[in-house]
Amino acid sequence: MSKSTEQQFKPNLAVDVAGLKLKNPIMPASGTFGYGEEYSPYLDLNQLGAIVTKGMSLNPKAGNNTPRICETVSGMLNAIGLQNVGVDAFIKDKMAFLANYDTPVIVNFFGNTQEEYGEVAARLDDVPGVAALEMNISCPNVKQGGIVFGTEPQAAAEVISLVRKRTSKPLIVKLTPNVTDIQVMARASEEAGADALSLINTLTGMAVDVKTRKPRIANTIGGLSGPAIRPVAVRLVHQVVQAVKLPVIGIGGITSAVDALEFLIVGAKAVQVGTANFVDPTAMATIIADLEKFCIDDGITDINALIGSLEL
Amino acid sequence: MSKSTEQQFKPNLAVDVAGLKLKNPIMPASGTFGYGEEYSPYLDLNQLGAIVTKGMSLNPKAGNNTPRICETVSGMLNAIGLQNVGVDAFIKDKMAFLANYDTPVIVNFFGNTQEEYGEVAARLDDVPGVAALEMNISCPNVKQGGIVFGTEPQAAAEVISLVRKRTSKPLIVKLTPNVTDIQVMARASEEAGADALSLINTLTGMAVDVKTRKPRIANTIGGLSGPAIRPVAVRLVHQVVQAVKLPVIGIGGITSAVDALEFLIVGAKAVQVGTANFVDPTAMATIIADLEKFCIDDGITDINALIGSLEL
Amino acid sequence: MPDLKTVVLSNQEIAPGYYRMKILAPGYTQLSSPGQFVMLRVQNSLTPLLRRPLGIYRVGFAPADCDTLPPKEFVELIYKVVGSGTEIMRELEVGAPVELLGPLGTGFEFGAAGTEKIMVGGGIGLVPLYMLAQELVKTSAVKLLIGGRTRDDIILASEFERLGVKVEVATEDGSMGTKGLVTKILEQQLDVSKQTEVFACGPMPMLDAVEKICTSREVPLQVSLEALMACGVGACLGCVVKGEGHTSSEPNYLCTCTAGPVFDATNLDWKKTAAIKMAGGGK
Amino acid sequence: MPDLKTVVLSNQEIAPGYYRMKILAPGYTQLSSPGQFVMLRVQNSLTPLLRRPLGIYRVGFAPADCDTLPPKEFVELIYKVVGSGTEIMRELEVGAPVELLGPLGTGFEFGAAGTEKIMVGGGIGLVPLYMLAQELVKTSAVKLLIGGRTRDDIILASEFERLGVKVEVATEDGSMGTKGLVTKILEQQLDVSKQTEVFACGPMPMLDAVEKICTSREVPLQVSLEALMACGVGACLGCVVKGEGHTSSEPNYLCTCTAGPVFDATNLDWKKTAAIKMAGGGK
Ligand SMILES: Cc1cc2nc3c(=O)[nH]c(=O)nc-3n(C[C@H](O)[C@H](O)[C@H](O)COP(=O)(O)OP(=O)(O)OC[C@H]3O[C@@H](n4cnc5c(N)ncnc54)[C@H](O)[C@@H]3O)c2cc1C
Ligand SMILES: Cc1cc2nc3c(=O)[nH]c(=O)nc-3n(C[C@H](O)[C@H](O)[C@H](O)COP(=O)(O)OP(=O)(O)OC[C@H]3O[C@@H](n4cnc5c(N)ncnc54)[C@H](O)[C@@H]3O)c2cc1C
Ligand SMILES: Cc1cc2nc3c(=O)[nH]c(=O)nc-3n(C[C@H](O)[C@H](O)[C@H](O)COP(=O)(O)O)c2cc1C
Ligand SMILES: Cc1cc2nc3c(=O)[nH]c(=O)nc-3n(C[C@H](O)[C@H](O)[C@H](O)COP(=O)(O)O)c2cc1C
Ligand code: FES
Ligand code: FES
Repeated sequence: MSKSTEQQFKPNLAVDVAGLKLKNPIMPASGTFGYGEEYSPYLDLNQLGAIVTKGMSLNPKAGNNTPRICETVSGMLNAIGLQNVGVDAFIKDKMAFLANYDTPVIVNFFGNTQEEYGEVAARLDDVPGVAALEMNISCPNVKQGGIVFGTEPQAAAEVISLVRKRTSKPLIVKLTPNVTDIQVMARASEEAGADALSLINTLTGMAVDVKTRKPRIANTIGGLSGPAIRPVAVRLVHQVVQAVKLPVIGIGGITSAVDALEFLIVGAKAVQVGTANFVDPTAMATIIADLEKFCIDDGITDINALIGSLEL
Repeated sequence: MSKSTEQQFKPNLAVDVAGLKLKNPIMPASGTFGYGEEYSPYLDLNQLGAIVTKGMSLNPKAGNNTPRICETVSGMLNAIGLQNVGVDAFIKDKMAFLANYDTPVIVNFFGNTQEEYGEVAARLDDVPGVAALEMNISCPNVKQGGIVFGTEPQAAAEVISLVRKRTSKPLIVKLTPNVTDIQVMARASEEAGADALSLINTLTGMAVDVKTRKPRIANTIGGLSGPAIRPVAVRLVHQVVQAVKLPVIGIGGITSAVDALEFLIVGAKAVQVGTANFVDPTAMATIIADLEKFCIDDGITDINALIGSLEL
Repeated sequence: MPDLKTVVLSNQEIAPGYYRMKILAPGYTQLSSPGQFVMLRVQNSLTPLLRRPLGIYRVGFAPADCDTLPPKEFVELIYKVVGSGTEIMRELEVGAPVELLGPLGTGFEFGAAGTEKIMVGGGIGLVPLYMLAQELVKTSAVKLLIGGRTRDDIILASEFERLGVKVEVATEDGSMGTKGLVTKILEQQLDVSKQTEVFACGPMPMLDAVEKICTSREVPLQVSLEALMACGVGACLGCVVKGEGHTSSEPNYLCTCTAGPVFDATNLDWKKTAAIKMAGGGK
Repeated sequence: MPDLKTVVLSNQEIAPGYYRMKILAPGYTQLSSPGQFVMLRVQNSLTPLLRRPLGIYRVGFAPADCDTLPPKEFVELIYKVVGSGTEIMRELEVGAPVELLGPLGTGFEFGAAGTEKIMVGGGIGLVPLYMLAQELVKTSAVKLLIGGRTRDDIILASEFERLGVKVEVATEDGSMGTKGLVTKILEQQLDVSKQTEVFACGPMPMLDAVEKICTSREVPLQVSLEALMACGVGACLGCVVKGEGHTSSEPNYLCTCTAGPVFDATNLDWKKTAAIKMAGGGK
């Protein structure tokens, strides 16, 4: 193909995730993009494939003590503690702003009990402008002695089934990487009625200040995110894609189009960008532009041809 | 304390791990230091707390296809495939060199079946100069459909009990981080007769070459090591120290004395340095010198006072 | 609050461990107000990963390299080398590429014109007070009380004097100015002053002491706080402090990066704020 | 094989994308033999993490900065910018700190004095052949056949000519020398030569073709290989190639970093070696 013809096509970047039509496969990861508004001075939100909000709970949540974050090698730990305004205030105060954009809004949510999960989902079900729900199952189940829903296939299946009954929106279940066998969790989620899976949430980690002998974050243990975790995330997405038929959204350490492509090639239909937003508020815009460039350079007319193109 | 008196003491760096007396808490991690000889031109092996060898199996093992390694952000993936000369050749050819040093030699080993684990341990049992055994349980159990011994408390307990019967040397069990609940594995190992625990082995990871669409290493999936994984390792060591009474050896992403101190402060009695050896063959010597300096600067006369000094 | 890929214009040591960096920053003279900060990406690399929050010391125009070019609009930072990011900053040469997000945050309210203004600062806590002083001197008498352990910690005093600010110094070892804590001279000042407003920035123990003094005398106080920050724009919720009336059932967390870094002291749950140990950033 | 914390003496572009770097390297003139390599840590940072393997192009002494100082012993590298590490190398200025481990590995055997020597190389594959040529020209007639896609890929030709090496060039597009693959001129040479030994370094497809040609004519061949390396000293077992007679039950893996990078072609399991795709290093 000559240089001139190479430049003549505009590759299709649009993807379909469980019926959601996305302009492109790039969206922010929950908790790293606020309620969208915070980054609107830096980025045209209409450019994004979707907007994913901070995690919502039934009641407002105070979050953890400070310090809540610390930098690690090519990553960061956070223990924000899921601070949020509560689902009702979100619907009242935050959705109005997002209605200004034609980008699908995915609302991330969680609960401390099965019932709370169900109730939040129900309250979001008839909210116009909410395109899909992303269910964070990396939360401790208060009734089950604090065992994380997402680490027990039985507990996960139960809460997902319950939520499934209370929402008609596409339901994305967000998996935690801190398990022995992600394929078991993925299959349990599929059977319980998830429409899509997203992964990974943060790896559990810890850092110590050797001078004060204290943990660097008040909560002692936090979630590790950023480029450091990408190889673990790519591996888990690869394993999940092989275990289930559901569409998968890849997350973990993406900072560039090449990073995003790793996930798409192993089979993710879309990806979320998290920590990289903090480092570069325009990261997602650059990734979208570079994805298009990659397709043009490689003569790929439709990005869907790249998805799952891994050669083993 | 005035500057001059501060300088006058030489802090004690010696630690005791399950009866093993170590000059200091610093030793190499298995598989990153060959059989000791490879790094002897760069480092006085007598300076080290211990020497830990490449993992040994009953028969020589060919290892995986190439490429076997690739660099990742602040880390690397490897799928060497446990290539080794076999335990008999090791005893015959490699121990002679190590006998020149007065540093305790810890032999790392593994098997494909329970019986193989037992047999390797037995053959090492009466070898003079072998101070302790480190049992790598991050290997697939051929008889159990390839499930990794170290991810199943029952499988781990069985193979550890069996090995326990066949060796009188101190038995260090090396745990894999790729589990939902490390405390369960730690307790199972303790009950089955381990004298000490070491962790972490590598996190499972994967990387893709987006141009060729192929995994970067021939084995598709490999082990992630290096500074990127340190927060995960520190967290797991912290959790294990709280779960068992056994001494713990901390491993994962250590490149400096400050990194080593994170593990000691959460309660590791000693640490292993892995990937950092590749980056800087003298890393361990520097870490030992800097640990001493840290103690002097902080007025600590015995490093044991730092171990487990975490303030929560 | 543009996100600029820009360059270093100058970078010099101004006192042992303290550096001054000018960065090309179109728009900053119009956009910046006293007390705001920037998030600086010190190099395009994944270690260190996060941007560093740094107060705006000053904005202005530097002469262009030749007559036919317009002058260069700059932001000036003053930083202390304490860890990996500031180590890298120290090495940056003229022309080095950096990424600059800002101006960010809510700065100082200037208070009533005419009433006496007392600024209290120590170390890099002086940084955000400079632009504040530039404003305050237009309408009011301004004093600056600088505290430090030894004379080496006292920086920027003559810069403030040049603005017409009356500077007093206290050092703990008496090597410069009054011997003792800066709060000692603050109390002396407040004893003789009538209508005063106080503006403080420095280490938490100093702010805590200043708060006690001002509250007991009912003197209005604004403080500029530090917090570990990932985003700087209110998205990560990493940098919060507890606001007035905060309880866990009725949380009132305020983002230091948006509601602050400058707070009216009465808007904070002061006891809990003072208890925060920044545990060093570090790695 | 010292582990040196040392500095860059010079660093220049010699052809589009190709650079030459001199590094202060006490001991190297005595220690290095043709075909060996170094592991270079391009900067003291955790990204990129690993050292980069680079062939030794040349060793020598550079004039000191002043008459009373001894000359500076150096090692010279020639590198092509292909990824993160070489990008950083490109930016290194005189005096930049680097860490240098070497000389490492097993280099070339010089073969029988007097017999004709033919070297075949392309791109940075020429690097290890230079010191080899310096040795070989002492006793034998030496030819160098350089291959490349276009004339831009042909580097270092005049450097070899200055040693007395007879250089022939083949480019795929005919923009320099013979049009076609370098193996074409190798075959022509071997057709007219009697007792010849061949030394080759370059991309795997080229080495594979050279091996077929030499084996069919029973011409001795040494090849210098590349492999992804973590340690460079035989400890990680990351860099292995399959040796002659390798099977999975009787493995014969050879470390490229210690048994190589130069191998007698007959010591390799040639089919399997040629099949290795380096999958790019990259991240
Ligand atoms: C609003 C604001 C304004 C500031 N203004 C200035 C200023 O004008 N001059 C100046 O020298 N310093 C200022 N600081 C402090 C400055 O941010 C830290 O000194 C700097 O981030 C340390 O980075 P480092 O990489 O050198 O240290 P490291 O310890 O290696 O940093 C590790 C991590 O901790 C964070 N961190 C460490 N110390 C602090 C701290 N005191 N405050 C916030 N984050 C920290 C870093 O940003 C980084 O994320 C300000 C902080 C804030 C929040
Ligand atoms: C013994 C030996 C001698 C060499 N001599 C030279 C030389 O003289 N001049 C020269 O330009 N290049 C030489 N190479 C290749 C050189 O090592 C790579 O070009 C370089 O490592 C690329 O690093 P990067 O960070 O720019 O690329 P990246 O792709 O960012 O590197 C990522 C990782 O892959 C590794 N890698 C990438 N390409 C190669 C490769 N071709 N060979 C080995 N590792 C690779 C890197 O070392 C690093 O670990 C030699 C390789 C070997 C094994
Ligand atoms: C500060 C912060 C807050 C987060 N909050 C949430 C959250 O509320 N809900 C959730 O499902 N994930 C949350 N995450 C996880 C991210 O969405 C994402 O899964 C993770 O950070 C990995 O992606 P990254 O490496 O690109 O950051 C948070 C991550 C960070 C860093
Ligand atoms: C190249 C390589 C080979 C390894 N081989 C072994 C091995 O044979 N047995 C074992 O128990 N661990 C092995 N490991 C794991 C290390 O011992 C260590 O647990 C891990 O690398 C984490 O430490 P690090 O981050 O300091 O490298 C290997 C690691 C690397 C990088
Ligand atoms: S720094 Fe992210 S919310 Fe303030
Ligand atoms: S590079 Fe480590 S063994 Fe060769």
